[in-house]
Amino acid sequence: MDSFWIDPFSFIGSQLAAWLTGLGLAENWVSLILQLVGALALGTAVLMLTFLLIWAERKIVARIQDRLGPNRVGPYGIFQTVADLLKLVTKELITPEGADLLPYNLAPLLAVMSVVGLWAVIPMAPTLLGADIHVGVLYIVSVGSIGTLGILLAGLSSNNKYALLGAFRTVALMISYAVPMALALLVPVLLAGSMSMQEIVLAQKGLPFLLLAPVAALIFFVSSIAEVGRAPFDLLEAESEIVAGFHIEYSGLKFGMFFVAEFLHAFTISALTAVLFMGGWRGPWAEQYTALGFLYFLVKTSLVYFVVIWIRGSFPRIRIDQMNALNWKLITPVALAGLVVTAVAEKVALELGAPRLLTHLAGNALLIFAAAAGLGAYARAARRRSELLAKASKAEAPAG
Amino acid sequence: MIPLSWFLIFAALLFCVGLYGALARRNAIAILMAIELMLNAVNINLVAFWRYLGPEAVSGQAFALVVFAVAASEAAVGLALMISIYRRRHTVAVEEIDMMKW
Amino acid sequence: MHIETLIWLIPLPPVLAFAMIVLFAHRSNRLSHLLAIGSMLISWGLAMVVFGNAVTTKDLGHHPFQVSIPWLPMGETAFRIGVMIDPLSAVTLFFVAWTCLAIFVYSIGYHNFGKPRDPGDRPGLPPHAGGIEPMYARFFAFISLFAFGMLTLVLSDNLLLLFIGWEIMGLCSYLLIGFWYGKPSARDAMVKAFMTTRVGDVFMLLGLAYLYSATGTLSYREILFNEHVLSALAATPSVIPVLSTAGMIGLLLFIGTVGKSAQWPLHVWLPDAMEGPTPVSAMIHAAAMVSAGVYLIVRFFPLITAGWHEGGALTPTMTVIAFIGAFTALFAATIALAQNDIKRVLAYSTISQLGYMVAAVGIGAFVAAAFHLITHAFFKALLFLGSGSVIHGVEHGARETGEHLDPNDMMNMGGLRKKMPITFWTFLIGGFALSGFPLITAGFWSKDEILADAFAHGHWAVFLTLALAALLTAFYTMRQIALTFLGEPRTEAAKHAHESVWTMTLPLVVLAVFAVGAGWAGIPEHFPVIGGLLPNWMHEFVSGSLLEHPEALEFNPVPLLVSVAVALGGLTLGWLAYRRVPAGGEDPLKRPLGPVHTVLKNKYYFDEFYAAVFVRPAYWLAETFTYRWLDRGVIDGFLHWVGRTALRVGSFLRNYVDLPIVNGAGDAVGEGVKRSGRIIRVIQTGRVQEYLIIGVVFAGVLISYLLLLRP
Amino acid sequence: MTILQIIFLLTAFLTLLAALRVVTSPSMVHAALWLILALAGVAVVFILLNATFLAVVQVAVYIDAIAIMIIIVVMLTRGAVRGQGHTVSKTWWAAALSALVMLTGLLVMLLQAPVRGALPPTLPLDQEAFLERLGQALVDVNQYILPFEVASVLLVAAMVGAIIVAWPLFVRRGEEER
Repeated sequence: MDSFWIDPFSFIGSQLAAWLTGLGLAENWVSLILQLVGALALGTAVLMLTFLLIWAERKIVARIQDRLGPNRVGPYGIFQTVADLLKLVTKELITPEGADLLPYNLAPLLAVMSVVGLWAVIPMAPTLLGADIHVGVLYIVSVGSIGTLGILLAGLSSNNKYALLGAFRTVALMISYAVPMALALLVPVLLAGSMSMQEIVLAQKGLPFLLLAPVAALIFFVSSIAEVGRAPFDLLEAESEIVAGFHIEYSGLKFGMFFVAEFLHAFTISALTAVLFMGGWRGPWAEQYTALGFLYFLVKTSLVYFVVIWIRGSFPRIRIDQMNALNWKLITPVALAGLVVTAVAEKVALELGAPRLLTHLAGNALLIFAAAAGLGAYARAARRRSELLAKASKAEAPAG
Repeated sequence: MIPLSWFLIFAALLFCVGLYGALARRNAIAILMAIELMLNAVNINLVAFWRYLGPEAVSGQAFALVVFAVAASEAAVGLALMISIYRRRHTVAVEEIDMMKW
Repeated sequence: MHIETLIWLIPLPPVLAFAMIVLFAHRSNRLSHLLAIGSMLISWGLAMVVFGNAVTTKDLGHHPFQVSIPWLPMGETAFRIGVMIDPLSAVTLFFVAWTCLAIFVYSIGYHNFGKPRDPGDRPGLPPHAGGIEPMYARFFAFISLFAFGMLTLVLSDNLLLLFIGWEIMGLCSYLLIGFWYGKPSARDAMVKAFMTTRVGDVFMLLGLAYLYSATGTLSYREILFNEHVLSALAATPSVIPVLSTAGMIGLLLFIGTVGKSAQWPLHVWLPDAMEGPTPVSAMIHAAAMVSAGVYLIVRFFPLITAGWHEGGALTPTMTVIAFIGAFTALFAATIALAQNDIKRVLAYSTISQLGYMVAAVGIGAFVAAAFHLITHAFFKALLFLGSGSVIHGVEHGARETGEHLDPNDMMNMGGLRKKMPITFWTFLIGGFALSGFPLITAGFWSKDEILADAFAHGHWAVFLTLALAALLTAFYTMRQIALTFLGEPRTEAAKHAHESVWTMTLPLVVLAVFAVGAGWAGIPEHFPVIGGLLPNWMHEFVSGSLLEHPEALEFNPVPLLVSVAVALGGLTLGWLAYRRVPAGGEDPLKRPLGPVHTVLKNKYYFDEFYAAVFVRPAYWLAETFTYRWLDRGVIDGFLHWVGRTALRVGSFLRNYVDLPIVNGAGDAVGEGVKRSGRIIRVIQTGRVQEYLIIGVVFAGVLISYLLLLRP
Repeated sequence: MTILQIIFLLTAFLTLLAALRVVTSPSMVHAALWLILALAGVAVVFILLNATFLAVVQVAVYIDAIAIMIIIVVMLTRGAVRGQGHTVSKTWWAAALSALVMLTGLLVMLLQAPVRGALPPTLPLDQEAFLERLGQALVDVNQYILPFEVASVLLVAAMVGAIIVAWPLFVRRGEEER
C-alpha cells in the first residue's frame, strides 16, 4: 500500500490496467482506453483549475490596485468564479447576422483545444505526464499556435470590423512573437540535448537552465506572455481602442471558452517556463516520492504565474508599433545571439573543461552587455534623427 | 499492419484531387491551396517509401523536409503575388489575370 | 604551404602590381613604387624559399618540383602548362630575383624620387634639372611587367610558356628602351630593338612549331629528359639533309637566342638600347632579356647536343653555335675598345660575354655556360647600375657648373674615385669580375671553366678566340675604369660630381658581394691550393638537370695560366695605357691602331651596312614597286573595274530582280506571318490553367506511353 | 482489421473528403478551413508512419504558418471572391479529365510496382536516435548539406521576394505609371 504514497499516479494506472485486463480486454485496447481515460482526466483537471486561477488573479490584481476584489461569494469570495460561470451558462448564445457559421463556432473550440493540448507533454511529476513524445518542444510550438488560428477565425468570421481589427492584431502579435519564443525554446533543447520535455527536466539535475541561460529564459517568458496576449501585450482586446477585440461578438459559453483559454494559457506558459527553465518537478527527494515532485512543480508554476499577474497589474499596455519594434529590433536578434552564445559556451565548457555555469554566465553577461550597448546606440540614433527632423521643420516653418 | 499500397493509393488520390483543384479553380488562392495538397501527397509518398523500403536511411525524411521548405517559400511568394495583383487589378480570378497574352 | 603552390605564386605579384599601378595607383608616385617594390619583395622572398627547398632537395634533377594544369584541349590530349623548378631554373631564379630586386630599388634613386617635379620637364623626355621623372609610376609599371615576364620564363615547364614570357619581355624592352620617347634616337632604338629581336623570334617560333610537330609536346621533361625522344630526334633527318631534326630545331631556337641575346649578326640593337634609362639597361642586359636568350639554349642543351657524346666531334649545330659565340665574343670585344660612351662599352662587353656563354654551349660545356650566365648576370648588373650612378654624378656636376656635355662620355670624366667612393669600389669589383681577375672574382672562375673546357676537349680555335677576347675584355675594362675613376678630372662637371643616394648605392653593394661570392660556388676540386676547400657545388647541382652528368674536368694548368695571364696582362696594359689621359687628350689607341680604330669606333659600319642592304631597299621596294606599281596600278585599277562592273550588275539586279521578285516575296512572307499570327494567337489565352492542362495532358500521355506501350 | 488500419482508413477518408471540399467549396474561408483539416489528416498519416517529427513539423509549418497566411490573404482579398458566381473556370471538364488521366497513370504504375504489398519492417533504431541521425545527415558534407543550404537560401529569397512584391510602396509607384 505504501507504493501509493510513493508513486500515486503510476499506482492508479496499474490498478486500472489490472482491472481492465480482468474484464478480459485485449492488450492494445486496454492501453487505448487507458490513454483516453488519462487524457480525459488531465483535460478535466486542467479546466477545473481555471476556477482557481481566475479567482487568484482577480484577488492579486485587486491587491495590487489597492482593492479588495471578490469577497462576497464564499470565503474570500472563492466561489465568485462559479457564480460567473453560472451566469455565462444561462446567457443566450447570440450568433451575429452575416457571421460565417462554421469558423464562428469552430473558433472557441480551437482556442481551448490548443491550450489543453499543450498539457499533454508537460511533465508534472516523474511519472505523471500525458505523452513523453521525443519532439515535445516542437509539439508545444505547433500546438500552442493553433490558438492563433482560433482567434483569427473568431475575428474574421463574426462579421465585425472591431473583431477583424483585433484578429489582425492578434495575428501580427502572435506570428511575430512565435519567432523569438521558438528560438528561446531551442536553448534548453540545446542544453539538454533532447527535445523531449521529460528529458529536459531530467537534464536540469542540480543546475536549472535558468542559471545557465537567463537571457533565453527571460526572452521565452516575455514572448510567451505576448503569445498569450496578456498585459502588457493585450492589445488584441484593448477595450479603449477596439471594443473587445476578436471575441466582441461572442456571448455565453463561447465567450467563456475564450476566457478560460486565456487564463489557462497564462498558467500553461508559467508551467512551461517552470519546466523548461526551472527544473519542473525537480527538487529534493522528488525521484523517490513523485507526489513531492508534483508539489514542487505546482509551487514553481504558481511562482511564475504570480509574476505574470504582477506584470499584468503593473505594466501599461504598449502600442502596436512599439510591440513590433520591440520584437524585431530587440528580442529576436538577442534570441538569435543567445542561441549562438549558448552553443559556443556549451562547446567551450565541453572541450576546454571550463566550469559550465561560469562559462554560460559569462556568455550571457556578454550578451546582455552587447544588447544594452546596441540599445544605447539605437536610442542615440533615434534622438539625433528626431532632432534633425525638428530642425528641418523649424527651417521650413517660416518658408511655409 | 497496413500494406504500402494503401498509402500510395491514398497519396495518388490526394494528388489528383489537388491537381483537379489547381486546374479548375478560378480563385488563385484556391489554386495555391490545391498545390499545397499536391505537395502533401508527394510527402506522404516519400515518407511511406522511407518507412517501408528504407527505414534505416534518412533520405526519405530529408527530402520531405526539403519539400516543406519549398512549400513554405512557394506559399509566401504566391500569396505576396496575390496581394500585389489584388492591389493593382482588384481581382484574384486567374482567367482575368492575363495581361501577358498577345 | 605546398612548395608547388609557392612556385605558382612567384610571378604573380609583379603582374598584379603592374595592373594596379596602371589602373589605380598611377597618380601617386609613392604608392606606385611601393606597390612595385613590395610585389618584387614578395616574389623575391618566395623565390628564396623555393631556392632553399630546391638546394636542400636530394637529386632534384630527377624529381623536380613540377605542377601543371591542362590548358588547351587538343583532340583527346590537352596541352598542359605548368611550372617546374629543376637545378638550372633554380639557380636562374636565384640571380633573377636578386638582380631584379636590386634594380627595382635602384630605380627609386635613379629617377630622383623625392625631388620636386621640375616644371620644365615634359613626359617622354629625361628630367634635365634633376627633378623627379615625369612618368615615374609608368616606369615602375613597365619594369614590374618585365619582371613578370622574366619570372614566367624561368619558371615555365614548357617551351610555349617560355615563349610567352619571352614575348612579354620583348614588348617591355620595346616600351622601356623607348621610355623617353621624346628623343628621336630613343624612338629609333626601340623600333630597331623590336624589329631585330622579331627576326630571331620568328625563327624561334618556327623551331617551336617544328618541335611540337616532331614530338607532340613542348614540356621540358618529356623532351629533354628522356633518351628515347632525344635519340629519335637525333636519328631522324630533317628537311635539311646535313642536319638531324634535333639539330634543325636546335638551330632554329638558337637563332631566337641570337636575336634575344644580341649575337652577331643580330647584335646591332643592343648598343642602341642604351637610350633607355640605366636601370632598364641593367634589366635588359644583365638580369633579364639577354640572360633569357642564353637560358633558352642552356635549357635546350640536351636537344642541341643530341647525338653528340662528350669528347666526340661536334654536331653541325654545335659547330655553328660555337663559331657564332666565339666570333661574337671577339668581335664585340674589339668594338668595345674604341667606344667612349660608358654604357656602350658595357653593352658591347655584354655581347662578348654572351658570346662566351653561347660558345660554351656550342662546345658542350653545359655547366660552364650556366655558371658564367649567373656570375655575368651579377657583375654586369653591378656594372650597369654603377655606370648609371656615375652618369648621375656627372649630370649633377654638370648642373652645378652649368656646362653642357654628354654625361655618358668617359672622356668627360676621370678622377671620380674620390668623389664617389662606393660607386668606385663596387664598379672596380664588377670590372675585375668582368675581366676575370684571378682567384677572388666570380668572373674568373666561370670564364676559366669555359676556357678549360674548350682546351680540354681540344677546340683550339674556340679556345684561342676566347682567350684573345678575354685579353681584350680585361683591357677595355681597365680602360673604362681608368678613364672614369682614375687620373685627374677632365671637366668641371667631373670635379663637382658627387656620390649618389643610398637607394642607388645599396644595390651596388649587394650586387658587389655576389659579384665576388657567386664564383666560389663553382671552384673545381682539382684546383691547386684552394680547390676542394669548397665543394664544386655549381657543377654537382646544375649538372643535375641533365640526363647523363658530364664528369668534372681533370685539372689542367695550361688554361688556368692562360686565363690568369690574359686577365692580368689586359688589366696592366689597360692601366698603363690609360692611367693618365689629359683633359681633351685623344684616345691613346688612336695613333697605334690608326684607321682600324675608326672602323672599330664605327662598329665595323654594321649599322650603315644593314641600312644600305636591308632598310633602304625595303623603302625603295615599298615606294616604287608596292605603292606606285602594284597598289596604284594593278590593285586599284582592278578594283575600279570591279566597282564599275558591280555597279552595272547591281542596277540590273535591282530593277529586274530585286523590286519585283525579292521584295514581292518578302512582303508576301511578312503578310502571311502576320495573318497566320492573327489566326494562331487565339490559342495563347494567357490563362495559366489552360497551359497547365495542356502540360499535364502531355505528361499523362507520356507516362502512359512509357508504362504501357513501350515495354 | 487492426486498430491502426481502422485509424488509417478513417483518417484517409476524412482527409480526402476535406481535400474535395477544398477544391469545391465556394467560400474561400471554408476552403481554407477544410485545407487545415486535410493537412491535419496528413499529419496523422505521418504519425501512422512513425514519422512523429515530420508530423509535428507538418502541423507547425502547414497549419500554423501556411494556413494562417492563406486565411489572412483570403481576408485581404475578400472583395474579389464576393459575387463572382462560378467557383470553377470554364475548362473544369478538361481539368477533371487530366486529373483522371493522371490518376489512372499513377494507379497503373502502382499496379506494376513490385513493392506495393510490402509490410513495414521493424524500425531499426528508436525515434530519438533516428532524429539525431537525420539532423546530422542534414548538415553532413557527404550527405544533405547542399539541399539543406539550398533550401535555406530559397527560404530567404522567398521571404525577401514576398516582402518586395507585397510592398505597398512599389504598388503605388506602379499605379502612377499606369
